[in-house]
This record gives sequence, structure tokens and C-alpha cells, in this order.
Amino acid sequence: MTDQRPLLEVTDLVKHYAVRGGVLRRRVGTVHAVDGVSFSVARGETLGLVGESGCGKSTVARSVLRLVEPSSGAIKLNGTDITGLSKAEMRPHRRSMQIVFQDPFASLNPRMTAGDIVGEPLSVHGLATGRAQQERVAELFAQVGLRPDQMKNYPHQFSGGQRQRICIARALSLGPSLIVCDEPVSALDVSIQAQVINLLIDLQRKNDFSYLFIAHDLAVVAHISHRVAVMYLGRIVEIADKTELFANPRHPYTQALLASVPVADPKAKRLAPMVDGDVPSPINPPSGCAFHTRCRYVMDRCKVERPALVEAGEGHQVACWLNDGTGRPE
Amino acid sequence: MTTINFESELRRAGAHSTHGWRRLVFLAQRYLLGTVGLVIMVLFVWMAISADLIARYDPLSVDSAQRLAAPSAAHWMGTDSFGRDVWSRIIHGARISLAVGIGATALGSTIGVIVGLVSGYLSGWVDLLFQRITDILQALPLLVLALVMTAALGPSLPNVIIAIAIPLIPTVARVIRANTLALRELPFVEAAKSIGMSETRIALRHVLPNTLAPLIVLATAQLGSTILTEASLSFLGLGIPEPYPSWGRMLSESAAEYVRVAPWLVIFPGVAISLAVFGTNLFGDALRDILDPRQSG
Amino acid sequence: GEPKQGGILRVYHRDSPGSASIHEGATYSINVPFMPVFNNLVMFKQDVAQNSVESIVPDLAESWAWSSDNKKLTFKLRQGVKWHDGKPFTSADVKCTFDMLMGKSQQKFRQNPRKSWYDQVNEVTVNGDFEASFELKRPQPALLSLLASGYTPVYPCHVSPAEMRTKPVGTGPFKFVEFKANESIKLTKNPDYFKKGLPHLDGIEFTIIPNRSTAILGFVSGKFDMTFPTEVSIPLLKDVKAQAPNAVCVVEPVNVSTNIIVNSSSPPFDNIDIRRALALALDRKAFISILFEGQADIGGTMLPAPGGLWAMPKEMLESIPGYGPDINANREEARKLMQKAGYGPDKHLSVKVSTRNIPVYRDPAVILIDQMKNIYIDGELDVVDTAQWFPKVARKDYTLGLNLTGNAVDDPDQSFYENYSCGSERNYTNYCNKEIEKLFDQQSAETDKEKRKKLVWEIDKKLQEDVARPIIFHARQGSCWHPYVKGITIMVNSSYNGYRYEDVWMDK
Amino acid sequence: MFAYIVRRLALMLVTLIGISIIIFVLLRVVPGNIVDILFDAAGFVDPTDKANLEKELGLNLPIYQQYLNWIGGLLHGDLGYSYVSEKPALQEILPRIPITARLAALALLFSASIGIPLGVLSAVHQGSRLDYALRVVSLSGLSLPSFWLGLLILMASVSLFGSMPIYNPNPKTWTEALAIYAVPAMAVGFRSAALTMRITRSSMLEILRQDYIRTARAKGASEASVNYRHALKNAILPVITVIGIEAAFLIGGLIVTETVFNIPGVARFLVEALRWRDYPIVQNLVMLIAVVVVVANFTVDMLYAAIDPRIRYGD
Amino acid sequence: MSEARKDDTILEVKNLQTVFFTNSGLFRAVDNVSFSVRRGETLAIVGESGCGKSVTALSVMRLVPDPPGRVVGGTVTLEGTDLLSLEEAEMRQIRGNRISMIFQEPMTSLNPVMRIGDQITEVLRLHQEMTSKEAWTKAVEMLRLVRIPEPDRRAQEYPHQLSGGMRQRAMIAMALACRPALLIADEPTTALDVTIQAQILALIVDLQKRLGTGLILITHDLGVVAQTAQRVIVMYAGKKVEEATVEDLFENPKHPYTRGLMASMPAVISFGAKTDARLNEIPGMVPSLTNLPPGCAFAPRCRLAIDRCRAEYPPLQEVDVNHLAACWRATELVGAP
Ligand SMILES: Nc1ncnc2c1ncn2[C@@H]1O[C@H](COP(=O)(O)OP(=O)(O)OP(=O)(O)O)[C@@H](O)[C@H]1O
Ligand SMILES: Nc1ncnc2c1ncn2[C@@H]1O[C@H](COP(=O)(O)OP(=O)(O)OP(=O)(O)O)[C@@H](O)[C@H]1O
Ligand SMILES: [Mg+2]
Ligand SMILES: [Mg+2]
Repeated sequence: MTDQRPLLEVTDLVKHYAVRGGVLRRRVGTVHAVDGVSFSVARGETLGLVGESGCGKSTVARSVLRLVEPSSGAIKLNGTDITGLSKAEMRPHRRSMQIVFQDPFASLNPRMTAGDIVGEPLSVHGLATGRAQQERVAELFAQVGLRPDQMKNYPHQFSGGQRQRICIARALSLGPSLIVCDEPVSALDVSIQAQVINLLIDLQRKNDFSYLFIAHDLAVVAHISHRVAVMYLGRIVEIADKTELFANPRHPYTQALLASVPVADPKAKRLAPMVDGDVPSPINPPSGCAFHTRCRYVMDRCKVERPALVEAGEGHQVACWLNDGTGRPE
Repeated sequence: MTTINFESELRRAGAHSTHGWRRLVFLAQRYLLGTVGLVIMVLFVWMAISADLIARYDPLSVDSAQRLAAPSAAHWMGTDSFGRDVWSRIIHGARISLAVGIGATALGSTIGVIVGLVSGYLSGWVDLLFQRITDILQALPLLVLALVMTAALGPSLPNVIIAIAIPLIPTVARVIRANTLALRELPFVEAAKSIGMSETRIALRHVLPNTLAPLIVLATAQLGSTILTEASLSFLGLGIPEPYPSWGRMLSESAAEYVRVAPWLVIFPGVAISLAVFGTNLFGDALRDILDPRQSG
Repeated sequence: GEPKQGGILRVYHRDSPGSASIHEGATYSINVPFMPVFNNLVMFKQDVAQNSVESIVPDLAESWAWSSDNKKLTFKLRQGVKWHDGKPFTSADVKCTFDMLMGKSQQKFRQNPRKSWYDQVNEVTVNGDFEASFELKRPQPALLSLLASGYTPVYPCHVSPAEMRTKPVGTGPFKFVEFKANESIKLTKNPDYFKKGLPHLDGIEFTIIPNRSTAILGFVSGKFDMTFPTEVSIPLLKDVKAQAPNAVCVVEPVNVSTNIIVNSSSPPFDNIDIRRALALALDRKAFISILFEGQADIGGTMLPAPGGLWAMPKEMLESIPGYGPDINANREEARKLMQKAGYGPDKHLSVKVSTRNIPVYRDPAVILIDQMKNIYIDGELDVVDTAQWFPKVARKDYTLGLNLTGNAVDDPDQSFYENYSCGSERNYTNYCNKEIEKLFDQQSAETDKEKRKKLVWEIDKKLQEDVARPIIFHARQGSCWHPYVKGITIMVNSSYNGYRYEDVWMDK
Repeated sequence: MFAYIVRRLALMLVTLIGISIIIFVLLRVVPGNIVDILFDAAGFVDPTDKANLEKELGLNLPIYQQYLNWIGGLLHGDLGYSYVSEKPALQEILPRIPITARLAALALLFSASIGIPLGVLSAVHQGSRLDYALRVVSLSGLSLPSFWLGLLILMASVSLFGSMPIYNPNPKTWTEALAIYAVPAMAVGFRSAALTMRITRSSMLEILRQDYIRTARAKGASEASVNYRHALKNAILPVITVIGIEAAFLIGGLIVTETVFNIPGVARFLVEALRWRDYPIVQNLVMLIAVVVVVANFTVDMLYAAIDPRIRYGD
Repeated sequence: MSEARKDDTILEVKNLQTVFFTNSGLFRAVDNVSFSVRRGETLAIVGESGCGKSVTALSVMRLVPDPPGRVVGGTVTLEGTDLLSLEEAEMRQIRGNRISMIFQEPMTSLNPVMRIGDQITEVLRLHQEMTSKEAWTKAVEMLRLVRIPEPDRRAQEYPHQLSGGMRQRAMIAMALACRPALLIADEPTTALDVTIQAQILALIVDLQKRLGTGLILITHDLGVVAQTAQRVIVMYAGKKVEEATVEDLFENPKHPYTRGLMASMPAVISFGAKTDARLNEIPGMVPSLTNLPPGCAFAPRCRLAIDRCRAEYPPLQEVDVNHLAACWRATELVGAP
């Protein structure tokens, strides 16, 4: 995997949203939604992205697809920098990456049939029309485990899990090599969640595509990803191979996160919150290391200097001043 | 605990009628007032369409021998001071009043939708400009605008329609803009973007259809008020001119001289106006309830 | 009994007059409230209902005399009369007034609608402070009647026309107090009025109520002592009588004719046959029964009898095409004429009937259109905004127009010259017939009244036969007041001359 | 907040300038001007007189010049002269403002004090007979042409009391003073009361479905407390908006009502001035109305902010 | 249930039945559910979305929206009083006082136009004789108790000025202000982040211990259950399908649905698991509550289903000590899934 040229390479991605105010709607503040994020996803690899609400996960996802324009940074898809492309130039690249959103219901136009929804990308790109399109859609339906006769049904006639399957079918229709999944299972019932995750795994196995998989549920991320990146307030604070990360969390935030997940075992130790307080506002992120306000190991240096994401061994990168910038091994 | 009749409760909730015809029958019973409104509207539309068939006389034909005849078998609603048959005039008046109502609403809504959609979809200076225009139209009171417009354009049927339609634009534009803004943020619009769909196509195919429900509700409410506006314009001498028998003019002109001498000249057009407005509003209310997903249950 | 003194007469006014200057207006909306402010040289006796030369009495002039050649009319003026602002009234004021009306002075009216009344006046001269003479180009006995009209008050020299439009100053029985547009006009008693003992009232208050229903309700409920004169329609009159049974109501002719202006300068009405057919198609009785429940009059240009002084005898009138009593026969003839002109049951003639968007104009037009159907003419109503009516008519941008013509004085000079003489601004149809023109002058100069009458009848008949401006009817209107109001006389052959109100009083 | 207000004021100014241009151009596009009308009354037109008069009134100037003259005057508080009465426009307009203002205020008061409580009642008893009755009544309020309602009131009062509440500049008694304003205000206010009631109702229904209403019930709060203390304060927000928008519609209603009740207020004056093409009056009146509407909208926004703590404009 | 237990039983729900009359039919949202809660005990209710957890709680509070909902059967006894037969006014005395409830959505469950302090004060003044000043002091004290920093200032603020976690704390403060005998927490942390969830859960459990309140914790997260509850009931399609102590349930789940749930949850630390390992999934979808099959509602998705399951609803039986399950084949299922 490592020797492969990455499919997606994101370098120093920054997305600032202007907070406007004042007489002339001038910018009075900036939401540092994503503040210098770099990562790469190899072909056939799943990169998990976790972090608390509002830390910028969705913004990363949207920027990668150029649904929002990044403020700076480069996004390379298959080696091509797509950040500066015009809408027209972007179109062929759109076929290589697709997105699946959290809320399957809101992701489907309530006034279109499932078949039309899945077929729409084909007609937009002029890949198939009429019968050919019908057949292709039927195929896609079968692939995601829906019956082709359901093509003429409307979204509200499907259950949550089925709707998410429609979304996945739509994403598959263009034959992408990268699928960005923005919390694809958070809105689903517990017993359905596993079905969708299995489907994603199966599809990947068959088609060898890559996922950028976003979730706040660590268990899910842990299950599906090869590598995991942990975000906090617009930055990646730790990124490592999954096994390595869970065995050896180095950033205090990652540790807190892991400790906060309730273990489904009554005999395991009781919940003990590792961190106090709330996530700070991304409009005025704390100086230095953004986590220092909640970190139990905080040092003076953390308050003034922002730690860079550095190699802490074996593809394990962390941004923490502890232990000479390698974080605190558990 | 009182015993509960499950069957009747369920029937009341419409459980047995979820599809097609039975659902319609259920909705008709559930929203009785709305059904009444719909019936009234359909009746008036039918009257307007088949006016030539159901009118018993030429609505413009003057007959000095039949002046101010009280309602009778020959003249169901009596005759006016020109000896014209009121029933025939009311029926033909339905054409005019509905033409004004539907015409103005359709015109105002169409422009409003375009303005709202463009403004909501293309934020930036276009939005800013369109919003100022709607602001301006909104700050000019409806009747004042209509007055100036009819004075400017002359009181003909198309002109009255235009004059009444213009003030409707800002309201529609605002509603559509707000909806568009909300819809723009929805994942299915983003999904459309992510497959490389053009903005125009997204606007027309994904955004517009989803603004239809609020639009329909708004339009039915406006239908009624346009009919009233026409009546007010008529009262101020700026409505649809003779010879077209608009209800508003029939009422406002007779009201002055014949309310006591020939009350039918006042009652019937008055009832026609009120019924039409009442009907559209009743229907609009029910429609809003039906189209509002949160009202289910 | 003896007139009682005091009290304020409350009258509603039908609309807000544009200004207070009688000379600049052409509607009795100005005459009614402002005539009490002024005096004329002479006036029609206010308690005689029919205006005529015989009913003319002195006003500011104590006496008058015609020169022997009938070309000079000299007035002896009353002395010691004061304008409401205290300045004395002299012959200079008379000269000023008429010079201005003739367009001869520096001061100009904004508009001067009755300039043509003085076409025969060469000059107004004064002899001392209290004598003024009108020197004429040719004899015109009718001049005296014109001077007696409510339209001919004497204005003060020392007040500009602009001021007269907003704060009129006169010599009359009532002084102007205030004029609030769309609200009210208030007059108060002139204690220094030169007619001793007059006026009886303390003042007059006009409340402007354009909405008829509201106005009538106001009268019925006693908020007003009197309706606006000749403003109550026949149907409303019933309503008033039903609600206020004691009210005194009269219905009188207003000397306003409803007529059709025919554009004879372009097709199709350049064809005399089609014009005749139009005249033959009219069922005047139907108009009258629909619009006035029978209470209006049929006649030619001049107001019909008994109100009118110059009306043709009945037989003569009925000999005019279209005036005959057999409507069906008339229309049969009309259809023949139409067929001759190339129209018929299969080929209708489409015309627009233009008129103002006011019921008194619109309603007859509706009936006219209906009646024209009988002779293969499909009329379409074209209502025109008041502001555009005259420009449109002046441009000859119409085919048929439905028009109202008010006659301030029941005198042929006034109506013939104004409406039918070649080149007159008010001759909207541009009807021009040199022969008739001569007859106009002939009757005007004729001092023998009976001879003049015959001439007038002949002219009138000829005008109708030429279908210059078919007269449909002469309207009548109602006026009501509560019984305690005394001394009101509604004129029967004019609606511009009877509002001095100096001898009105209230028995309360 | 301050910045927000400044921004709003700036936008208001833009709106007002836009309106001034629109009304100005519109009026001059309308065929016929005061001169035509004056000559219409005279029955004929003398072209030189007409030209003179147009010059006197400044109607011969290029349109932008006329506009600048007007705006320039406005900035100095000079509204020009009425063409008809030849008095300063300000002098004509000013005395009419309090009349209409009183009427409008009473109408709004009426509409709020009737509409809101009934709307709450109707929402709380949703589906009951009372609800149906109130809804039908409110709908009839929206279905009745206002001039017709006004005339009916006048006719009824003449038949019943032999007198009627039309305007009188010097009311003799306190009750008369109230009647001449209150009755027409009711005639106008009926419509907006009906509208207010409907908005209140639907807004209340919406709010009553909210989670925090359930929270209030879970606390053991009484129905009255739930409906009035918790729900109404939230539900009132859209109602305020509607009342603000109604301010604009009210002017339309006032035109008709002032005509029927013969009230010499601003609204009827506007129609009359329009008929006479009395540009200085029409322009300035439209601007006055626009200012009122714009200020009303602004006030509504401020009220909104005052009631709803979530809205803090500009931060 | 033994005599000894009965003494400290706060809530006893028996055969509760709540239905919704909707246009798509009769929803038996809660069907014959019984359970009890003892003083100081935490009872967890788990199950998927729509299985009737919230409706159960609302039925106890008598807050089921009517129409369309109605409690049609069963009894709810709180400290010896049958709640379902109380007058509405009497019930109001109990709500917020003896039973309190915390809702799922801290964002929307607070009145946006009232200050936090006022909202807490309100419940105090409703149920306790207090001047407004005393109530305010108490409210601030409650905020301090739920560990809201600067409680004096926060009390003056409006909900939108607080973060999600703080709002949920405020809700807890409000719910516990009158020291109720029973607290129902309906998915109190679903809308919150994991780190915040841990804080809130720890807080609730801590306060519950200190005040001796009975707690019903509704959740769909088995992890949360494992960490907080003493006893668990599992609901599926409106019915209680299993009840056991928390240890028993995790060690020895007796209902196939419970087993399926446990198996389909990815373990957090899947060190050894191969990344592309599939999860155990429960096939099919959650049934609609209207057209339930005649037999066991879970049968269509159950691998073990036999004909009997499809024909006959299995009664809830004691399959082990203090362990109830509604499955014909419960006894065959032994050990962890
Ligand atoms: N269009 C926008 N304008 C301004 N701020 C925005 C916009 N979109 C997102 N933000 C802000 O950017 C930050 C990151 O948002 P983002 O949606 O990427 O977070 P997230 O990690 O996906 O959160 P969640 O888990 O809640 O989905 C948030 O503080 C959000 O408020
Ligand atoms: N107001 C209502 N109208 C109609 N049906 C309702 C209503 N409230 C609940 N239901 C039905 O009752 C059933 C149980 O709902 P409930 O809210 O108790 O589920 P839940 O277990 O709390 O789910 P979640 O985990 O999503 O909160 C659902 O199937 C739902 O459809
Ligand atoms: Mg997100
Ligand atoms: Mg729930």
C-alpha cells in the first residue's frame, strides 16, 4: 500500500469561513473550520477521520469534492491538482469521486424516484440514457442490495437503511475511485448500521476503491478504516495506522476520546471523563495547541506554541509537545 | 379508564384510506371546510368556463322594460337598472374576477418565483439587487401601487391584472428565496453538485420543485386577496371598466344607489365576492395543513 | 313667514373643486360654494326658477342701458360697495375683470374657458368710478344674459388671479373663510354686505364628500341641511324620501345635454348615411327610462320646454329623423342606410365608443352600444381617464364619443357659438357649416325675441339633421333639503346661476 | 447591534431612494398631467397657455432635473407646492398625518387586541367547535370587501341610531371623538384582526409542537402557563412580523375606509392627488408612506430582537 | 417480586399499552410493557429507534400527545399512587416534582426566550413554597451542582448562549431541582460528543447516587447501558423482549435480537480484527408497528426462527433467575453471542 502513489493527496488544506458583520458586511471574524490539514489516501485504502462535532470533518470532505472552495492548500486527485480547476475542467474529475452524506433522507430529492436519482449522474455525464440507463440503474440497485422493482418508488417509501443504499448506489453510478463518506451510518438504527458498513466493505473489496470515512463513532471508524486521523478544532492532531493508533494513542485528546467511549462490558471500568469543559469556538481558537484548554498534561509551551504534526515512528504522526513532540505513550 | 373504540378512532385518523381515491375521500371528510372551499372554487371555475352556456341572457343586453326587476323565475337574481340579467352578469363576472384573480396570482407568482429563485440561488450582488427591488416593492403599499399602475396604464383588464400582480411579487420572491436558501444547504443539492450538474439545472430540477408546496399555499391565499383588491380598485373607480361585469364594480356601483331600492343588485355580487374569497381561503388553509408534513397524524 | 336670522347652512359638496376661482373653472363644483362670495354686474333673480332676460335684476350695477344702435351696454354702478378686504369697489374692477376674461390684461388666468363669450365685445370702457360700458362689434342682446350668469362675477383688480384661486375676495353676502382640499369649504356672513338685511345666514359650510352613499347617508341622518344641488340621482331620490320622508326634494332640468360626438372627419362616420343611421337608431325614451326612470327630456341643442326658453315645438322636433315616435320604423330605415353603406347582418361595423370613466358618461354609452346593435354596429366601450379625455378628443383620436355639454345660460348664443361654430375650441367634432354660421350671427343680432326664436328652431333642427352632435337627452337631477331650510330656488334652465344664497334662511 | 442598526438604516435609505425614483418616473410615465386636467375642466386647450402653465410648474424641465429639484428640496425640508391648491405641500400634508396616524394606530391596536387572544384560543382548542367558529369568522373577515363593510356599518348606524360616525374635525363630545375614529378603525382593523388571528393560531400550533413545550408540561406547569408563559412569547414573533407587514397593507385599507367614512386623512388625499396628477403631493405622500412602512419593518425587527434573545444583530 | 423489594419500589408499570391512531393505521407503540424501578436503581431501556422507548417514558409522565396517542391499558404506580387515574391537576403536582424527565434534544428542549435561571426557578416555584429570590438562589445552586462554571452568570443567560453540554446540564439541574423520586433520562447524550457524553453520564449517575433517585435511562447504545445501568429491558417493536441485570444480559443474552445487537456492534478496539472483516448483521429491517406479523415481531429477521415463532407470539418468561425473555428458543441460547 505504502509504495503506491496516493489516490488523494491533501496538503495544507485551509478553509476559513468569514463571519460577517458591521455596516458593510465586512469580515469581522473568521471561523477556522479547517486550519492546515494534510493527509493522503492510497488506492484501495480507507482513511478514517474522527473528531468532535464542529471540528471540521465535513468541511474537509466538502473541500476535497470542491463543494466548498478551500481557502488555500492543494488537493491532488490521481496526481492532478484540482484546486484551481474551473467548473468545466472539474467535471471529468467529478466522476472519480463521490460523496455519501449522513442524513440519507435529506440526501434524496423527495420528488424524484429512486431510479431517477441513481440514474441522474449517468445522464448528466451522458453515460447512458433510456434503456441503457435503466439497465445500469437496475444493476446498481442489485449491487447495493435493493430490488430493481423499487426503482419507481419515492424516497419516503424506503426505510433509512435502504435510503442510504440508494445514496451509495448513486455514488457508485459514475464508477468513482474515491468515495467520501460523511458520517454515513450515524443516522441509522443500530441493527441497520452493520448492514451498511458491511455493504461498504464488500463494495470496496470488489471495486478496490478508497474511502475517506468520517464518523464520530470510534468503534465504526476503527472497524472500517486502515488508517485513522483524529481531528481537533480544524487540525489533525494524530494520524496513524489503525492498530497502532488504538494500541498506542499518543495525543492526550486521542486518549481522552478513547477513554470516553463506553465499553459494552459491564465489568469494564466505569466511565470516567478524561477531559473537562467544552470544545472551544473555532472563531477564536485557543493559542498554541488548541487542546491545551482541556488537556490534563498541559505545559506552558502548549499555550503559546502550536505543535506541528510530526512523525513519531512507523507512520504514526502526532502533534503534541509531550515527550519531545511525540506525545504521551499510554 | 374509559373504553376506547379503536375502529372509530382509526377511521377518524384516516387509517383505512391511505391511497388513491379512498385517501381523497378521507381528506375530503377530514378537511371538510377545505372541501367546501374546493367545491366553491370548482363551481366558480366551472361557471366561468361555461358562462356562455349557463348564462340565460346576454350580460350586456340592455332592456328598459325590465329595469330593476326583482328576482323571479325569468331573472333568478333580478335585473339591474339597465335591465340586464344579474345572474348572467354574475356568471360572466366570474370570468372577469377569476381572470383577475388567477391572472394576477399567476403573473405575480411566476415573476416572484424567478426573482426569488435567482436571488436565493445566485447570492452576491444579484441577490442584493433583487432584495432591494423586493424591499422597494414591499414598501409601496399594494393599493397605492395598483392605483398608480392603473392610472398609468389605463383601466383595462390586462392592465388591472398587471397592476395587481406587481405588488404580489415581493411576497412570493421572499418565500421562494428563503426556501431556496434552505434547500441549497440540503445534501441532495450538494449531491447534485458533486455529480457535476450545472447550477441552472440544479435550480430547476432540484430546488424549484421543492418550493412548490409553499408556493401553492401562498398562491391560493393571494388568489382571494387579488379578487378583493380588484373590488377595492373598482370602488375607487380604477377597476375593470364597463362593459365587463366585474363583481367588484357591480357591487361598488350598485351599493351607492340601489342598496335599498333593489338590494339584489348588492347582495349577489357581494355574496359572489365573499364566497370566492372565502372558498379560496378555506381551500388554501386545508391545503397548507395537508402539504405540511408535520401536521400528519 | 319673516326670515329668521342666523344659523350655519351645512351642505355636502360632491367633490373637491380644483380652485376657488369661478372664472377659471368650468364646473358648478366651483360655482356652488363660491358664488355667495361674489356679485355680478347683474344677476338672474334668485327666486325665479326660470332664467330669462326678464328675470335679470341689478346686482353691482344699479341700472343698465343699451345704446340706440344696440352696440353699447352701459352700467351704472352701485356706490359705497366694499370688497371683503375693505377696499372700495369701482368701475376699474369691472374693467379689470372683463379685460382679463378677454385676455387683454397683463394678469392672466391659468385657463380661461369662457373667453369666447366676449368675442363680440370690442372694449370695456369706464366713465368715472361708477360707470362702465361694453362696446360691441355688433348687436348682441344675449350679452346681458351672459353677464347675469353665475359664471360672471366681478373680480377685484387688486387681487391677483393666483390669490383668487386660493383665497377669493369678493363683494358678496358671504366672506371666504377657508378651503381645505378634500375636506371642507367655509364661508361666513359679510356684515358689511351692501344689500341691507342680507344675508340671513351666519355662514355656509360645505363638507366635501365624494362618496355618494356616504353623502346621502349624511343628509338623511341630519348631518347636513341640504344635499349638493342637483346631485341626487333619481334612484337615490327614492332612497332619500324613504329614509327622510319630510325632506323637500325637487327634480329639475340642469341644462346639460348628453350627446354623441361623431368624428365625421374620418371613416366610417364621414359617411352621412351612417351618421343618419346612427341618429335613427337612438331610442331616446329607453335612455331616459333606464337612467332617469322617465324623468329627463328629449330635445335638440336647446333645452326642452317647459324649462327651456328656446325649445322647438313638439311637432317640429318629431319631424327630425330619429325623433319620430316609431322606433322600429326609424331603425328599419337606419338598417337600410347601413346596407346602402355596405353593412348588414353578416357584416357588422365595429366601432369604439370612447367616453370618460365616470358613470354619467359611461352609463349612456353602455346603452348606446346596446342600441347600435340593432343597426349592425358592434360598439366597444373605450373608457378614458379624465386626464386623457380632452387631449384624445382634440387629437380626433376617436370614432364616437359620448359627451356631456353643460350650458351655463339658456341662450342660443352660448350654446351655438361654443359648440358648433367653425373653429371654436369647444367644437370637438369640428362641425363647420358656413350657412349655419351665418344663421348664428343672424339670430344673435336679432332683437325681436319671437323672430329670434324661429331662427333658433330652424338652426337647431338643421344641426340635428346634419347629425353634427346627436343630442340624446337633457338630464334632470334632484336636490333635497330639510323643510326648515327656506328660500332655496332650484333653477329650471341652468345649473350654474342660482347659488347666491343671500336670501336663504333657516326656520329653526 | 449598533453596526446592525447603521447598516439597516443605510439599506432603508437605499430603499427610499429606489422608491423615490420609481414613483417619480412612474408618475411622469402616466399620460396626462395637471395641466391637461386643468384644461380638461375648461373644456379645451390653448397650446400657448398650456406651454406657459407647464413652464410655470416646471414640467418642461428634463426629468432628471425635476427629480433633482425635488430631492434637493426634500433635503432642505421643502416639499414644493401643491399644483392644485398652490399651497406648500408640507402645509397640505402635515395636518392630515395625525388623522391617519390615529386611525392606523387604533386599527392596529384593534387587530392585535382581538386577533392575538382569539388566535391563541383557537390554537389551544384546535379542532373544537370554538376553533371552527373562530376560523370561519376570521375568514369572513378576510372575504369581505372593506368598502362594503364600511358602507354596511354606516347604513346600519343610520338605520339604528339615526346618526353616523363620519369624520368631524371638532367633535363635541368625548364619545363622538372616539366614535369617529374607532368605528372606521374597526372597519379596517377587522381584516387585520382576522389575519393576526390566523397567524397567531398557526404560529401557536407550531410552537405547541416544540420540545420545550413538552419540557414545560413535564415540569408540571399548568395549561395556562404552558400556553401563555411558554408558547405565546415564542409564537408572537411571526405575529409581529405580520403586523409589521400589515402596516403596509393597512394603507390600502385606509384609502378605502377614509373614502367611505369621509375622513380627510393622508390616504384619501393621496388618491385625490393622484387623480389631479398633483405630483408634489403624490410624490411626497408616497415617500411618507414608504418611510412609515420601512420604519415599521425596522421597528418590527428591533422588537423581534428585543423579544427573541437568540437574535443579536451584527455579532 | 419479593416482599423485601417491594418496599423501595418507586415505580411499578404493569401491562402498559399505548397506541397511536394515525392515518397509516394503529401503532401499538407500547404493547403490554411492565417493569419497575427501585430507589437508587438505574433501569436502562434499550432498543432501536421507533421501538417505543420514548413513548413508554411519556406514558409514565402522561405526556403522550393526544391525539394521536392514547394510553389504552395497564397501570402506572408511582410511590403507591396510580398515575393513570389521577386528575390532570393532580398529575401536574407530580410532574417535575416526583418524576422528572430529561429529553433527547438539549438544543430544543429549553425555551429559547426564557433565561436559564427562570426556567429552573419555574419548576421550584411550581412545586415548592418559595419566594422568587429563594428560588433563584436555589436555581444557581442547582447549576453549580451540575458543574456549570460561573453559575451566577449562566443563570442570567439564554439557552442559545450555552453549549450543548451545558444545556443538557441545565436540563438536569431543572429535572433534579425538586429532588424527584424518579428521573427519566431519554437518550440524554445522543446529541452530544463522546467526551461530553462521558461527562454527562458520569454526572447523572453521580447525582442519582447522591440523591437516591430512581433512574430510567433510555438509550440505544449498549456501551452506555453497560457502563451505567443495573437492570436492562430490551424493547423491540413496542414489546419488551428481554429483561435482566446488566451483567446477566451481557454475559448471557437470551433473546436473538439482543444477541444480534451485541454481535453487530463493532468493538471499539478491534486490534486484532482484520480491517475488512464483515460485521455480524441482523438482516432485514425494523418492522413497521402497524402491520406486525402475528407471531414474534422479530421472526422475519431471526436466523433461529421456527414456524412456531411466525405463528405465535412467545410470552415473556423467566428463563433464568431474574431474567425474562420472550423467545420460544431462549433456553437454547447460552453464553455470550
Ligand atoms: N457555511 C459555513 N459558514 C460559516 N461557518 C461554517 C460553515 N460551514 C461550517 N462552518 C463552521 O465550520 C466549523 C466546522 O464545521 P464542519 O461541518 O466541518 O464540522 P464537522 O466536524 O463536520 O461537525 P459535525 O460532526 O457536527 O458534522 C464549524 O464550527 C461550523 O460552524
Ligand atoms: N406523535 C406521534 N404520532 C404518531 N406516531 C407516533 C408519535 N410518537 C411516536 N409515534 C410512534 O410510536 C413509535 C414509538 O416511538 P418512540 O418515540 O417511543 O420510539 P423510540 O424508541 O423513542 O425511538 P428513538 O430511539 O428514535 O427515540 C414509533 O414507531 C412512532 O412511529
Ligand atoms: Mg459534519
Ligand atoms: Mg425516543
